[in-house]
Amino acid sequence: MTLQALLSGQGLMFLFFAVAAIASGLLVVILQNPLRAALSLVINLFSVAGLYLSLNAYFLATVQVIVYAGAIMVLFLFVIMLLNMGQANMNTSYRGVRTIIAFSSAIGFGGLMSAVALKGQPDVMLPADAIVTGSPAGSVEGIGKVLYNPNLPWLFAFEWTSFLLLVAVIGAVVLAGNRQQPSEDKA
Amino acid sequence: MSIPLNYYIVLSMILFSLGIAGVTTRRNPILIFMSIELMLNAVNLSLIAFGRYLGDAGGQMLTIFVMAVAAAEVSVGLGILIAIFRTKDNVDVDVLNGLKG
Amino acid sequence: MSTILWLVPLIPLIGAIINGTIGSKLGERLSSGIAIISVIAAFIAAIAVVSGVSSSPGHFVESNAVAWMSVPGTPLSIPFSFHVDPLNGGMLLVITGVGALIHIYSASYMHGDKGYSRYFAYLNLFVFFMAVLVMAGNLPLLFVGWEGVGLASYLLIGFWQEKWSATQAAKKAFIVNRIGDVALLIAMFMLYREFKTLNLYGETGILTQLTASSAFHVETGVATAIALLLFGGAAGKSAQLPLFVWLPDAMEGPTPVSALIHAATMVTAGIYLVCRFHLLFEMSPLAMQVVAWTGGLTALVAACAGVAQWDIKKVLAYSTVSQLGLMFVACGCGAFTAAMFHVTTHAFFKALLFLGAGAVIHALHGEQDMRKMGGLASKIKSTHLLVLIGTIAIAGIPPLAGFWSKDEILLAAFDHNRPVYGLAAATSALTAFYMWRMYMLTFQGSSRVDEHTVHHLHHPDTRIVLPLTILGILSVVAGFLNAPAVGLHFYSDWLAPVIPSPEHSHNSGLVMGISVVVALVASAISVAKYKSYKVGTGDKTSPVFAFFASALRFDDLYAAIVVKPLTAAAAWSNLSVERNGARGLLRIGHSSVDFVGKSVRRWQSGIVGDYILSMAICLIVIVSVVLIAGTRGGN
Amino acid sequence: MNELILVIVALPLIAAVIASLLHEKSAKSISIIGSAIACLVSILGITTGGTIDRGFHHVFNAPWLPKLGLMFSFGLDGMSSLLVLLTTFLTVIAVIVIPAPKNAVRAYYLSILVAGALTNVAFASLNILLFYIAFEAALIPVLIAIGMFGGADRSKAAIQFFVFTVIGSLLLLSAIIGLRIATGTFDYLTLKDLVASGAVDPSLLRWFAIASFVAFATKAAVVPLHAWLGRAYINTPTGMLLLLSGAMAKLGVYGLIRFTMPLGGEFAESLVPLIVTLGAVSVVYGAFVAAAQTDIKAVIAFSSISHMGYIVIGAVVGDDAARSGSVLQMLNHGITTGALFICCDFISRYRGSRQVTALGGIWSDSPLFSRLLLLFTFSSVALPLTNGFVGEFLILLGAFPKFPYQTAIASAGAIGSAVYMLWMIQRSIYGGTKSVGSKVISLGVSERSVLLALALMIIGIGVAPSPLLAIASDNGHKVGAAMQPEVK
Repeated sequence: MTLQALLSGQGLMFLFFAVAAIASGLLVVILQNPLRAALSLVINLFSVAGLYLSLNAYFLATVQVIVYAGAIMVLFLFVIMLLNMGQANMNTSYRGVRTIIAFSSAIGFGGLMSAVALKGQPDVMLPADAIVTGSPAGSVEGIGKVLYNPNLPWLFAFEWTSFLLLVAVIGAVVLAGNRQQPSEDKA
Repeated sequence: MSIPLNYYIVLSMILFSLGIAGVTTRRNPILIFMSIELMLNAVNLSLIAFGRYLGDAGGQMLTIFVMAVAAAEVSVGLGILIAIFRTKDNVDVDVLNGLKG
Repeated sequence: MSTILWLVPLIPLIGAIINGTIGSKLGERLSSGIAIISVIAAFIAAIAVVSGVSSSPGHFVESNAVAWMSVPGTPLSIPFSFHVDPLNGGMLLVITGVGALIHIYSASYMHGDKGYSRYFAYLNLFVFFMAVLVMAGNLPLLFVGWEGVGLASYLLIGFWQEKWSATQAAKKAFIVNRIGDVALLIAMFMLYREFKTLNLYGETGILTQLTASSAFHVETGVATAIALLLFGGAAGKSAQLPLFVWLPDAMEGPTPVSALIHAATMVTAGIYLVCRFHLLFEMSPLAMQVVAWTGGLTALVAACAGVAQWDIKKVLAYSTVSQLGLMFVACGCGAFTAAMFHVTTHAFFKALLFLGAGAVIHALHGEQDMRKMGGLASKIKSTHLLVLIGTIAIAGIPPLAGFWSKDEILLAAFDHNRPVYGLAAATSALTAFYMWRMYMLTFQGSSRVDEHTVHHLHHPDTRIVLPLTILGILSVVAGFLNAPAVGLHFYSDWLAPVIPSPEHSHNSGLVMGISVVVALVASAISVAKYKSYKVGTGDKTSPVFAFFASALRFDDLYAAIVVKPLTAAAAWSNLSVERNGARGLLRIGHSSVDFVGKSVRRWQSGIVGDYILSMAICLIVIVSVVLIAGTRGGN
Repeated sequence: MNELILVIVALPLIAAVIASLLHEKSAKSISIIGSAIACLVSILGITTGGTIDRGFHHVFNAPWLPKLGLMFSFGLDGMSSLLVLLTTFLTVIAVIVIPAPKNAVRAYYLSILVAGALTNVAFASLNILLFYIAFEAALIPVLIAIGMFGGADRSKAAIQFFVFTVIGSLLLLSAIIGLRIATGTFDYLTLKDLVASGAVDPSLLRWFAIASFVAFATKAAVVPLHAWLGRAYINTPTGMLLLLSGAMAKLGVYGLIRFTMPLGGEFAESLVPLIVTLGAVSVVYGAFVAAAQTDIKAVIAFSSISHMGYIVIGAVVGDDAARSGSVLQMLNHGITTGALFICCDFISRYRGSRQVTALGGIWSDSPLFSRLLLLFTFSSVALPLTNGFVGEFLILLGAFPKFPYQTAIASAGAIGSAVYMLWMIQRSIYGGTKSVGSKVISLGVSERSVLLALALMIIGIGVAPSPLLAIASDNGHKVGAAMQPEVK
């Protein structure tokens, strides 16, 4: 039954994006060159955006592509270029013995959590898409109606998020911008 | 025909574990950051999947916040990185062990 | 009358406060004037009090009670209250009277000392505390006086603070006295437990309860314990075995102090205490035996030591210890009247001798060694005459005061305790011997004073001669206050309301005869032996002499068996217990925590990856535990 | 009127905050003003007034964390009012007499004022958890003071002090929580009534008795729980030491009287012989250790063990006279030992050393100071007509009928105190001056008046202790006994 699900149109789409996400994720973890790793991450983000689509989260898929794959990744690439990473003096190697422990514990962790996930009802199907006041939940309208609804708890948090972003911007400017400031590490 | 919820969860777990592996093995802070992004994405995926399963918009709302926080985190984190790089030639987290007991 | 009672201690206290605060700005005349007048005023008040006692029907006067210590809700209420009856009335006269004479003497003796006003402040303070001691209406107040005179004694012995030996002697005196004080304190607690009060007099007072012993019964064992503890206190203050060692050292103080405190008054407080509680002592034959034997042995030991001294003040100091021993012999033989009478006469002739010795020392610019005296009879005639009177008096040659009072003691001992009589008689012989030795060495024979001093002798002024003269007269006549042999018994009649008069003894003639013969023979031997003493001759090289000179090496004995072990114990407590023991406990705790810390600290590598790895591993463990527990619970 | 204790606590705190905000120069005067007013106000505390509840006056209640049972509930009886007065008084003289370290004037005054205020909270608290919090929190300023301004061995001293007292206190906390679980309240008066009526499980009370005894005996430095004391006292700056030895150590005895004995049930009664014996051992042991010191501050520090031994005996022996004497003796010890520590501070400041081997001859150039020191010494030696005698006498007199041997041993401690104190006096103020560079001890007006005031108190309490004894006898014990039949 589960395999059948994968053979449907939606299933194939899931299969494609899932394989792509796992493969690109693996590349992010193992690639030596930061530049290439970053590009793998971009692929990963695109794949996850595809999975969002399969879950009818249209707006978030768009945001994922625009903000994550677009803005954030550009920032990453920018810093990598700026700092001249990928050169010989950059230590990009793994940590020897620790790597084995790390990978095995990561596998253990993933396996364990997956076991938890699969332990309950193995074949819960996703229901048909929910409708929020006349529009699909994943649409821009649906999101907006939930997010800006004063009766729901999200509006307040959303406002504070904007404040958080402001703080982050200022923080980034202070941290990276002021070259005259003497560094503590030199002292 | 829709996909079982479990598939999304297991996929999310696999991506998350990959992130853990990256964070713990990498010595380059940029790559650690990227691994963290990977983990955040994995969580986002499970949030949306659960939201869909429960018919609750909360999952997507939380994803929005996670993205916002991730953006903030990256901007600050990269700022710190640049600040460190300005003083030290080698951006190796194993060398930055000022918290060593 | 009760107001006058208050005046006796308070006037000297005011004098002490004035001299102690602003005295240094007053100048010598004013300073000593205030002190002398305050004591004379106290003496006059004491006369008034004593006449009040003799005229009152109950033979006592009492002051009103002023609150001191009282705890609400408990029966405990201890006031300041004074009570004078014939027993302490007599002592009060001696204290203030002799005290006044010695104040007058001191005014001249201490002339030019930079602590002049401080000296008089201390001296007045002493009179205050001594008056409180004897007049106290309850035991805690008595203890105030008891420790107070100890304080005054401490301050006066250590009066010349720059002198190490003086401060050392002062400290020794206070500490040894403290040992006795603690005994007294515990006795007080026991009395409170038995009698439920600390008042001495009045309806429920301890002494009243003791008098009506039919109404109140104390077990002999308890009575013995209390009596022995009281005697322990008395032994400390009155320098008896084993606590006599402080008194010879106390001679480091100025000589008038030695005369007042360490001869005439303070040291007799112990005898007063025993006589005050004579009913209790009489309940316990064992305690009486202990008192008699302690007194006898002390008397003999001190007399032996007195024979071998070269320092004129040390001779008198050991003589005082010895005479105090005789007084305790009297107490131990039940002759409390004789003890108190000897207290009185001893106060006169010993004060006379000390002041006379002080005059000699003063004349010789501070020389105290009798080997550097001699032949002074013709040079300081008045002093010589008065010291001679004192010597005859103390040697027990009739008809001077010492003879009569000592004879009573010997008689009591002869009747009640023959072995102790033996000790006392030997003491008498030795007393006569060393006193004549002192007299001969100082005043007769060839002069051994160096030339310079001879030509610049300090001649005593009136302020020195007057007190000496008065004391000399008293030493001659005081014996007739109580001379049963010639039919005089004013003193025992006076004390009768408090202490029953002794029954007549038929051994009186025999004992008196022996005493006279012994005294005369010992005196004659001494005079013959020291008639022409020259430095280097005599007995100073013999080991016996050296043994006697060191007072039977009691100081060394105590140093070995008390001071050394205690010092070692203190050092041990400090080093082994405090540093290593208690802190060792701490160190064990400290090092175990340290060990755990050091091993766990490797975990804290400072590498972020390691922390995340730890977190992941821990998560795995936790989730596994939850899963397994969940599976078990589910099944 | 009920807010009296709040005023007493708040004034020094406000003064401390203001002082720490203003310039260093004004810190001292503001601290003096704040603590002096608090001291004057606390004199009012000894008079009955305000709301009266089961023997406590000025009872004040306000919620802090009501769900936890934590209330600001205060009340004073004779004992606590005397101790509050002592604490405020010591705070004032500590601020006046002891100069602050130059590098951190404001932090120094802050720590002293906060320590005094917290100690007062503990003394006045009628909520057992509030008491515990204040009891513990008062350690913080002390530790800060030791760490910032202490002697050469300060870090070790602070750690030992902290570890020792905290271990005892944690036991106490567990017992307090146990009581709360069993009875549902932290309120002292309710707890006392419940315990008196026998409504509380005896095994819990047994644990409370043991735990609180350990905590309080550690605070009061009863042998063998005294190990922290030596190093801590020697390294504590004098100003803080006045509070630590004068007021905070009294929290231990206060706790025994207020909490251990009434709330410990019958088991606490059965502990009394042990506590009295330990008290007597403390008296003698303290004297021995003090006699082996060569640092005059250490002599006085270890003499505290000896003196606290007497106070502990009086606190637990169950005799009204002894308990009143014990409360009075707490006051006396605060005054006398405080005075001695102040003198010690003067000596080390002017003479440059506290070692007896380097001292001597102080009398010849500072007669007034020496006379006062001599008076303080004799007060410490418990000479009659000084304050020390009254307290020790009542304690021993009350204890003797029940524990004659222990009392006799403790009395013998009086010999020891004479030995080490007079030795110290002989070596430090008599004789000739030894160190060449030493200065003459010159007392300023304020210093002189503080020392004279202490001297007057010593004599005053020694001559007329009755009014204070009347207050001290109101220590909650008779009230508790009277309450017993009314409670079911």
